[in-house]
Amino acid sequence: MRVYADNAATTAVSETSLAAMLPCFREYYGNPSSLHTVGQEAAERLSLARQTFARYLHCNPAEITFTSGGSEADNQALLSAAALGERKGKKHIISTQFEHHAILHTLNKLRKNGFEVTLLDIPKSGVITAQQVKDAIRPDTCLVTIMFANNEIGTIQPIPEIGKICREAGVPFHTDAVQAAGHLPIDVQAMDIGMLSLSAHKFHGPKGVGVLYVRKGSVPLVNVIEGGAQERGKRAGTENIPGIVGAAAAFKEACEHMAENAEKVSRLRDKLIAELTKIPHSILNGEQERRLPGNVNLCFEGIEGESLLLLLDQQGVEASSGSACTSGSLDPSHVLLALGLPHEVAHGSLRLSLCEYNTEEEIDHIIAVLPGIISYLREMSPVWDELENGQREHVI
Amino acid sequence: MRVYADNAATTAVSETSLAAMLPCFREYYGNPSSLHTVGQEAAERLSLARQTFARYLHCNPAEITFTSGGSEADNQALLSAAALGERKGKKHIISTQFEHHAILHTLNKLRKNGFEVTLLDIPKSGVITAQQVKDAIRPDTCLVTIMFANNEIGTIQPIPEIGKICREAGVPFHTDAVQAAGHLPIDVQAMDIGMLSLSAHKFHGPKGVGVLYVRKGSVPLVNVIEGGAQERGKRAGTENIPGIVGAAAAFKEACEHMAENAEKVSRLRDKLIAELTKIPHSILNGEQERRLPGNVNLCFEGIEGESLLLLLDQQGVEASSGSACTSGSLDPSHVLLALGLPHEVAHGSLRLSLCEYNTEEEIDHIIAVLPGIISYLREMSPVWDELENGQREHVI
Amino acid sequence: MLYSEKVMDHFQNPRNVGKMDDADGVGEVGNAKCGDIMRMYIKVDHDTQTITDVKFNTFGCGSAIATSSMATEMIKGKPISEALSLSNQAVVEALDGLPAHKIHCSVLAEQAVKAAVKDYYDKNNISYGKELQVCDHDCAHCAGE
Amino acid sequence: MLYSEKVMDHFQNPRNVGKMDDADGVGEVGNAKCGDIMRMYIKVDHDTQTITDVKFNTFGCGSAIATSSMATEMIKGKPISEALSLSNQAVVEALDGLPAHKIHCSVLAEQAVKAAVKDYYDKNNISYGKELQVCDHDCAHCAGE
Ligand SMILES: Cc1ncc(COP(=O)(O)O)c(C=O)c1O
Ligand SMILES: Cc1ncc(COP(=O)(O)O)c(C=O)c1O
Repeated sequence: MRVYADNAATTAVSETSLAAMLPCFREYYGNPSSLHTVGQEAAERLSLARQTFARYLHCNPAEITFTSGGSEADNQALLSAAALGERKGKKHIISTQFEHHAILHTLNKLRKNGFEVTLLDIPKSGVITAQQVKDAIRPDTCLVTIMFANNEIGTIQPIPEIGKICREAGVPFHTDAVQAAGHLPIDVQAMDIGMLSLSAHKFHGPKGVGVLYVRKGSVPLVNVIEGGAQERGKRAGTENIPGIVGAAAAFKEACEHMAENAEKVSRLRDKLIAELTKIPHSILNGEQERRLPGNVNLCFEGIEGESLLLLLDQQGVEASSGSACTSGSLDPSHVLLALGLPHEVAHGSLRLSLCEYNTEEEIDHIIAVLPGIISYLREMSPVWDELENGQREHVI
Repeated sequence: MRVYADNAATTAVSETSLAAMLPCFREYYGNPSSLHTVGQEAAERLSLARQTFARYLHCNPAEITFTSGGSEADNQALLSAAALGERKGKKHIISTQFEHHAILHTLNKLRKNGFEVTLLDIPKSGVITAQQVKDAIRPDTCLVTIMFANNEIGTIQPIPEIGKICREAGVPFHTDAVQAAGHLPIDVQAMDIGMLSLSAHKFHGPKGVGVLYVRKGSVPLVNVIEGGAQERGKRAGTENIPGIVGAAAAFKEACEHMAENAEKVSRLRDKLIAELTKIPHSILNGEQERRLPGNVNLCFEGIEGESLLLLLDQQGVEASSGSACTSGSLDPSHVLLALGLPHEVAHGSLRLSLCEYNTEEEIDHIIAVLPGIISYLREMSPVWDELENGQREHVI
Repeated sequence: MLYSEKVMDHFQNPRNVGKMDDADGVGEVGNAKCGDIMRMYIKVDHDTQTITDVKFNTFGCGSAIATSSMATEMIKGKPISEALSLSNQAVVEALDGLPAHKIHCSVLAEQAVKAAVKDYYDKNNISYGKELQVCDHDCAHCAGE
Repeated sequence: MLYSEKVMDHFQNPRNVGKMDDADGVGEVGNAKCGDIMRMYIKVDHDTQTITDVKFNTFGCGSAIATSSMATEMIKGKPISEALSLSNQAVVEALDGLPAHKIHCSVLAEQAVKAAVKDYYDKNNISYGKELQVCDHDCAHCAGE
């Protein structure tokens, strides 16, 4: 049995999304900037896709910009808000310790350009409070950027409350909703969200398509990519029509089945959490309540994440670790460290991220194989030996 | 009959390319950063795609960076060379009047950051000389960026000669090969090309995939998009695996059939040129010899391009104009103006761009319908009236 | 589609296209540099001050031709006073809208009508106010809707 | 695949894994903060100065486990002098390569062997040179291949 439990990394494209894309490759393949029929057919599809995103985000189609993914959308949102801030002499930005690197690295870039960045601490729950944001706002704050839900531990942030505070303070508010979009209800108006990023491949759409929503009349976009006049001149490059069309179809599908999917997936999630936390010296990272329906993130003391993943894969379970093992970094996850976990525990993390394609049998399979693997690795681990001998103290 | 003659704007995805993409949507859909099987299968495909581009460009796979398209590749190439130049105190860039806006607008951005830009004049032939580049190089020149072939008039620039001059002068040389790649032989080593951009949708690959080649040890890339460690940390964002795989398949196909395609397409092109230039007061823009196999670009005095395109479309011919009509600009093509055409003539341009899918019958159809449309529009045109009356002088 | 069906209809089947040798007034606006020139011919019934016939010649894009065509339809058979009150918005509405960057074409059509009337007034020594000072063939002005 | 078949084999079927209660020398290198700890146990024939048995315990990634396993195989039954000349490159080669950012694991394996020998020398009052000064559990040092 093979179980794909890495849906936070990326998802399989849905049949609906693929079916929407297919005619765009060889039939409606035109360039939407072209005047002729095949070009205008593409333009029409582009416009319909924009309307779809606008409908389900509760905004205006003209407020939607298509990008090449969540990272580009995040970059453009931050650079645009910073440019506006700079013009107004405001160079302070508020974010959190556990944002995605698309945010954190862009903030580093801005720091080099003289911006001051406040990264809010993460409580053990994995959920920051609106009060933390309120306390951090200063007269020179030009942007608050807080992720909607965390990609590693799945905790959901109090976005409407933060939105309200930012609105009252007159500070632009961006949220990286890459993990939330298609999984949690989003209403940019009701939630006072001024800018929002999402990425299609996280909800069964294609890779390489993102959306940046920016409330009209708020932050003028600056180009990340200069060139042609696509996307009202704000994002150059021939539009990826098949991708954009597939993204819209996937978003529509995800939004329309959101409630039932969430119910099914969170039931599977809760079963996993209940069974896996029975393993001694294991812990669920972040609270269980305000959590993405599909996210399970655990640490197991005495073992290291990568070897766990490789053995799980051998048993047919495809999961990921909090640590950036494969990216060439030796550091454990900045998210788990921000939660206050010690390095050695943060190294032993496991993220299982589910979607509506997962079945009860698959969950049972994970529950069946995981404890044995943990025991095997602990058996081999000098750290576990020390923990058991009392030479080292248990932390969890 | 419908004739698609706008292949310089974008192309239909080839069957080969689509077939290569299909299994990546729902079967090999993993994130190449993931350790597990489905992730590593994606990583494998990514690596094979990189090898394909390296093989046909004659470089090393590690010198290939995948981007979201030609525009992003152009932006990143220029910003990277400029950053290196800045560190060395060199802030002069050489380019041409008739580059794509992805280049020209990025150069404008650099101008605002204190760079000085020399835009070489375009001779009537549409082909600059290597001597022009040589004469423009200064001790503080940090980049020469000259397009391989022009997107509007299809003229091919003396890239190996320019490459040699740049190598001898020790100046990084970038070429925007978006129109050339897959259509003309490219050997970055033999041609002394230090950086090169291409875009898959111009050779029957998917939209939204570009490649930036940079010679190892020359210009260190700066990120246009910050975030994860994809593409050796130089281009963040989950890789668009289906797109990249489809791009590689299309590039392989195009390179392997290059000679036969070029022969077929240039024969069709030459027939079009021969027949259409029989229309009185018409002119071929740019010389016929050093020209992309598929490019025909004509001006017809006394008429305006957009109405010509609309009427052609009605007759089943999908073409484009030099002018940026649909992009919201009222200005005629900067390329045709750079060639020295007066504004009113530049407004009357028509670009027919062919590919190997076009047939002799299609060409005959164009030849059959075009003259009638020109006459009809001239009949209606006060400018033509003045030309005929002698109140205005013929320029072509 | 970029253009409404109405625009496409007037572009593909322009009404009143052609020259008029015995016109009472001829107006030309726009310039070739901008990419749009409209020339409008009117025939006027001197007693009733009514435009009895109208023709146009246009060098320009699809919407330039369509707005010319629509404008001629809207003033044909109408008193000059009514023709002079034709606004570019009215032309745009009659065409079921135009893309934002094509609105200037409708301005040109409005001005072409005014220029033709002005020419008729000039030829017949009829005085008029400065509202008839139309496009001076200055590109920035024409395009600056 | 990220790892060669050899690495996967040694990861999935590690040789000489386990503890050794009557070891003549025990070495531990790396630290949990870095994410890799190797502990190596050796049994030595005092007369021939030969490593007659070896065991390891490792906390770490796939390549940490595989390099530990491979290193034990490479020194088992060998004279100490030969074990001391085991280089991390030799371990990498024996495994048909490692990804660039995993090379540090092979360094750790080389150091674990040295640490075990040092421990044996210390316990038996055998003197040695400074080439046996191994990893001082300093993260930057461990990773700084
Ligand atoms: C010469 C040239 N450069 C750059 C581009 C931009 O490529 P893309 O639209 O894939 O970003 C194009 C085509 O649009 C082009 O023709
Ligand atoms: C929270 C978050 N932000 C941004 C991104 C980046 O999205 P993409 O990989 O589509 O650029 C991701 C996923 O990789 C994410 O999880």
